[in-house]
Amino acid sequence: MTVLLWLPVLVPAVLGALVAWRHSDAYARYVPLAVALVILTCGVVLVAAGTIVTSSVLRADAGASYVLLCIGAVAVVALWGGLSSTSLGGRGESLICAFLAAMSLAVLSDNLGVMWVAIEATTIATAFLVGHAGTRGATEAAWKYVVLGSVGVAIAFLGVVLVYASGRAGGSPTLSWVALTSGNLTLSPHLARAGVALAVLGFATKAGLAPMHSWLPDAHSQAPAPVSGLMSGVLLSVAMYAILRVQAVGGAHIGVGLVHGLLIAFGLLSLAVAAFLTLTQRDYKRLLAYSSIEHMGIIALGVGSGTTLGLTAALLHMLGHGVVKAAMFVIAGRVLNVTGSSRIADVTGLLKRRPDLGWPFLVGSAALLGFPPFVTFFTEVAILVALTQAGLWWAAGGAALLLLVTFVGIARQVLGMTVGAPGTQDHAGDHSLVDDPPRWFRTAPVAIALASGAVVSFLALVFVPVLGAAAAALGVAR
Amino acid sequence: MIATLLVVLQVVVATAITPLLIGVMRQVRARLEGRIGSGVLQPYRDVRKLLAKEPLRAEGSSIILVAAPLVLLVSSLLVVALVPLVTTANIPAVPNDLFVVVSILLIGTVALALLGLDAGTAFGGMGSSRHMMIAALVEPTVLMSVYALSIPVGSSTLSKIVVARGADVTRVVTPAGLLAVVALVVVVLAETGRLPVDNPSTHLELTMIHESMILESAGRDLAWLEVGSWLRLTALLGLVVNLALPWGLADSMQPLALLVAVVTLGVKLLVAGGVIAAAEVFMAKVRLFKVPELLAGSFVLAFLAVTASYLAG
Amino acid sequence: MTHLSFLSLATGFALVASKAHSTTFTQISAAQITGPTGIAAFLLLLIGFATKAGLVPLHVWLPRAHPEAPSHVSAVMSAAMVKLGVYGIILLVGSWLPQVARPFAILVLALGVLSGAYGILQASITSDLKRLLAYSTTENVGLAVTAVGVGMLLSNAGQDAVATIALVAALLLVVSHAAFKTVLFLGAGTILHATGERDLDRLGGLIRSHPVTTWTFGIAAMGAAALPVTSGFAAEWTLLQALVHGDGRANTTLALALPVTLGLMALTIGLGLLTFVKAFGMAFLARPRSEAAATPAPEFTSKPGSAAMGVAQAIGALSVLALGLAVGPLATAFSSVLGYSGIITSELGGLRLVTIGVLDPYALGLVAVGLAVPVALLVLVLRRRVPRRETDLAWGCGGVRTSPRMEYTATSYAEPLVRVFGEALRPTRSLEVSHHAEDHVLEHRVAFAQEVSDIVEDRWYAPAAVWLRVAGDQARRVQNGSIHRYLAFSFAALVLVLVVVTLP
Amino acid sequence: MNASLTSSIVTTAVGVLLLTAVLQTWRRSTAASVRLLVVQGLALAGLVAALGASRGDAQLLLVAGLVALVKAGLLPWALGRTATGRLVERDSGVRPALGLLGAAVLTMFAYAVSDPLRGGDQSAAARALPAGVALVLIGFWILLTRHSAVSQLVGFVVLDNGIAMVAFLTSDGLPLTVELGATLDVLLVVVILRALTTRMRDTHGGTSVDDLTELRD
Repeated sequence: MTVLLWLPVLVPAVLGALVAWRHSDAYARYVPLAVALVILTCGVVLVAAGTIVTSSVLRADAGASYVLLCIGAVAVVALWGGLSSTSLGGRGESLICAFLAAMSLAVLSDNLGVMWVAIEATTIATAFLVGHAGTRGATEAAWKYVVLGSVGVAIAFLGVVLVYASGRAGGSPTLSWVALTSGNLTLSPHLARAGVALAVLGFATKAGLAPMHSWLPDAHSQAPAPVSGLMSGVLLSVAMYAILRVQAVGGAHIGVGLVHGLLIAFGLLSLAVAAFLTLTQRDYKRLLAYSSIEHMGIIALGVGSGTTLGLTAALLHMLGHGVVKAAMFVIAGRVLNVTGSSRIADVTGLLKRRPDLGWPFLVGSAALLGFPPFVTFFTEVAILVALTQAGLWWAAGGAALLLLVTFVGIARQVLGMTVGAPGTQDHAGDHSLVDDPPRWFRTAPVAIALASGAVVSFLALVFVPVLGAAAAALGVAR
Repeated sequence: MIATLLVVLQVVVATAITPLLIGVMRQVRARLEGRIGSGVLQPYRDVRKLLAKEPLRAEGSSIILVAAPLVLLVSSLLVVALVPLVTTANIPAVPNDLFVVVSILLIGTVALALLGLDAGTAFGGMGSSRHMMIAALVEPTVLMSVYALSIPVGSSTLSKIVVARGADVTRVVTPAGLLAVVALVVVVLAETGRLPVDNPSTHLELTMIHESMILESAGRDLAWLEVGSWLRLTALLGLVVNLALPWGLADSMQPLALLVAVVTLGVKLLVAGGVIAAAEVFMAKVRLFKVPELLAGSFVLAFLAVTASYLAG
Repeated sequence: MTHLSFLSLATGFALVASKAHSTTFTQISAAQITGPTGIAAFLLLLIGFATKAGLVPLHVWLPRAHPEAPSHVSAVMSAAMVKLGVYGIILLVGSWLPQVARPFAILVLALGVLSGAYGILQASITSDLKRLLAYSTTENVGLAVTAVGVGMLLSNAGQDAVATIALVAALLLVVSHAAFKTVLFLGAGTILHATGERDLDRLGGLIRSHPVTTWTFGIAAMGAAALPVTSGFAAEWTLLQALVHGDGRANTTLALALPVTLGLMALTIGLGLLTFVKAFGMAFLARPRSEAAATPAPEFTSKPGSAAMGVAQAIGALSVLALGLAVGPLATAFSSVLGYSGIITSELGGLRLVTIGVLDPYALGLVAVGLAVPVALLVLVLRRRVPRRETDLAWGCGGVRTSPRMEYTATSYAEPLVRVFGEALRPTRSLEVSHHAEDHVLEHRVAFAQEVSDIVEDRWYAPAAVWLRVAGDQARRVQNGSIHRYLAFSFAALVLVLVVVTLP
Repeated sequence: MNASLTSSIVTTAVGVLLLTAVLQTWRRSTAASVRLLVVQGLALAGLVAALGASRGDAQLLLVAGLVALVKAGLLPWALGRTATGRLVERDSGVRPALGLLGAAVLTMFAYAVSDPLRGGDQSAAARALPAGVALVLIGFWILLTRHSAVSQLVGFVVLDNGIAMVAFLTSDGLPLTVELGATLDVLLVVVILRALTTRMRDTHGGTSVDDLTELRD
């Protein structure tokens, strides 16, 4: 079993290095997808096994396995869908591999420090991916992304340092997550308090929670489509996972009130930012980015509710949102290829003009907006219920109101793009690569993603024990 | 069985007396206006003439042209059968529930309105539109009057109401009862197209309501329409007079009682018709858009009748 | 709007579920939630269900969604989805939160009555067939909710028997609406398909080319207009009986609410009649008002779907009639579900409200047939004696037929209503008169335009939309592209967190 | 090494660190900023070395060498290539007086919030903790107020130095693997930002981050 821990980290690292070395290789395009499949397989096996696997600094409990599965699923969708639309020219593929390796490491490591290093490494890996286009916009986005991201993560590092320091009082400083949550340690409460709060603040930057979200719309809109999908579905989720780990440390020593308070505040603020900035949004990739902020806000609220229901729903939401959002970014990338513009006003009548893009875009938006039967619907309801159960009815009410505004914003824009008469002619036809894969191959990932977004809702029997175990592993009883 | 026979008798009597009622009303009006008039029997002659004439079918019109007059006639006959005119008895399975009566009247109204639209002429449409508007606006008053009348009896069945009123004179003269009857009178005028809502004897299309819908009908179609409309007048006027003076109705097959019932009905109807005709001489048709005010007024009367019987009762 | 509904339902359920510690309906009923939580949950759930049901002022999505959706989707939406809202309201007031709902009976009643009157008023003046049907849905749902509200009020006053009759009326209304509205939407779809028009001002004369659609639509329209002996009539009759037999002497609220309800409901019924006369007459009768309507696609083509459409319409129309005829057993079933034995099936299969009255469609039909027989005989005799003659136009005010533009249109049909209800509808009118250059008395051209929009939408929703847009514009300042501003956000968060951490 | 010597070295190093940080907010020229960074890196290395010597911890001494190499060598070198190689840039930020005032306020704030964090620990290292926090805040402050790309980088490095200082003062540094990884990450971030600065010059014709306002709502 231990090999399953190392595979998701080493395979991408090695393959990525190979691709970087021989970047003219024609098969380089398919390497990231292969890597994603490896990660997904490992995640599925680990989840199915349901046991805690440990090897050196790596450790997979139910929570880590589940998040690994999420990463794998999202990555498969994003990279498969991205195969046809964009070429990243060798270096990009190796960077994606590096990114995935770092993500897997962050999830599987048992050490807050290693986790931090891995998350910071993703900033480095994705920096060039964001700036891939080399345009003014891409450079600007990359700069903002790196500065804001690494400053935020640096704050998280300060938090990690303080958590470590707090252990000195008990004589045995450690960053091992298992040790920190075991309850056998005595931590200096003041330092632990500051450390946990700062770590949450820092990782929240990476998770795209307001008010530290500012890098997100720029980065998501400028990055190539599959990379946007990866960032939205994987990076944000892993950052949220880091917050969950920190939360558990806090819960073991200083109580979870502080962390949950922060998460509720961040969550509501994120919802507000997303709500009001989608209203007058003019760029559909940014629209999707704000929708990511919204969904991270929802997840934060779910975690912040502090109930098992909220945590479980948040975890499920993570998967549902990630998969659907990856598919949406893939479609958005194709729309961009077809129309040559990412302005909402330039895209009209997609349903008539390009039904193969219009329908999935519409359906995916419905999933993002939380329509039944998509899993997002059930998780959003569950999170609202969880908030009320926790006595945070005002947060539930506020969230519901802000969700409504978001709905107005997104639905208006999406309907404007899809329904209605087509306006101008296509920009210059389809810019897809010459050796286009067959049609089914291009549509399959999107279809699978959207379908699974709907089907997951009805696989409750399968998912309940998995989620329950994951929540139990990550959560803290209040 | 007896009830059924009584109802059949009532239909026959009412149908027979209806042209006379119209004739009397026209004659009274003619005399008061200084004309000689064509005699009280002229409506019978009119009907006979129309039945003998060749009906026309305008190009572009549909089955409605033929069907609507018949629907109107049958619905009017049904109303005559249900309303207590000669007898307070009714067929057990078909009580003369006022809501049912009103809805059957509405069938006739709808038939007329569709007829007006059928040929696709401007005047037909105009008449139909006005007709339906008035019907829609009358509806609240109608149901409210029914409501007001049914409260003291605890039933919306007409014969029960009439019997109860006949048994206890004080009920007739209660303020609520009076208000309701007055409201009902306005309703009847509006429903049957009398002044001041509509002028049945106008010859100017622009002021027509009822007449403009039947412009395209001829021969027996027109005869059915005329008789159907007249029967409505008989039924509604008969209802009002029987509510105002709830005496003399028969509830068995006794010949004497029947005779009395028929005679009293005839007298009541003809007198009421005469009074209306006389009043019409001194009345002008109100503007179409003043009609809602009139109806609103009668609605308020009915409403007051209801609340009065609740709050004062 | 769907989302508003979803969110308020979700929050409402969240409140209820957190109080009842369960999400099953029976547990919720058993929990007997009261207090502020109960009230909040009740109001949220009411808003949610009212939106689903399309009640005023939460109806605005209906007239927008229906014209856009394909007709069969509209049919399902109107027949099923909207019904979920009504069903929800019934469950809400009847089972989940009855104690909380009690003081809000007037609110429910007002929602219903206003929806009925406003819905049908809008339906009566529009010339868009599908919009008309959509508003008519609001009306019908409004009537059903009216019945629920009346039931609540009466049961508050302890008049449970009559209250149950009102509830049965609500169920009958819901069922009958599902039947006739399906047919109407399918008919509208056929018309749209045949002519490409759903504007009644440009239709006409379809009775000749589309007989099946005409008759099925006609029967369904009768149901919608609540004429006997359709199911719609039976339902409204039951509700009227409940209203009339509720004892207003019980309290002042009842004494005022019952007559007002009856009055507005009567207006609703009357306008409903006008609406469907207009819809039927304008679409199927008279002569075509446009090229498209003059040359419609044939009703039945060789395409496989077209016959199925006809069959579906026919089945729907039959079910409208069947529901009207079978109203007795139906109502009996509903009432036994509600545990009330005061409604039974009468001898011939009609509906009998014990001690109140009886409505027997069969007997009524028999009497009508009995009366029709002599008339029919007379007609047969006369037909042989005096045959009918075809003519261009019998009267036609001089007999001149110029163009179809001379015909009355749906808009002109509703014009008197727009005037009468000008206060409530607030039409916008513009009159342009341009005079001759030589003589100012001579008019060269007169242009008149009138538009009626939904005032609820204009007065409530439009300002909200404007406000949201302004808020959105203001919010864009947050993301103005300056990295310094972004860093400042993070910095502020850091400082705040540090302060929070230090506080004991 | 006796305790008082350690204490005085630590105090001196902390003083130097704080002073250089404050000076950073004052000086405008990129070259000067980079020189100050070198000093700061050396001070940090000295601090670590002193701590290592006092504890007799060889690993910590090794780390001190690493710190000296990276923070006083590689990072300033990477940053300075622009400054000395191509052109000397002067940053137009907020006025120096305001910058200094801000730094002063932040230092006071750092002392205020760090006091409870010490939890009664009276050692020299613990008493120096607020200076670390102050360094973090001042680094952030530089990021906030400077408009040239390289200046922002300087701010980031100052912030990172602050964190490192806190790490060493509170817990003698993190485990070596984490420390190595973290150092490598920071180095890479700076390298990437440097590369981006070069690209920015190509695309935007300058390195002022004020030009980066095209992506907005």
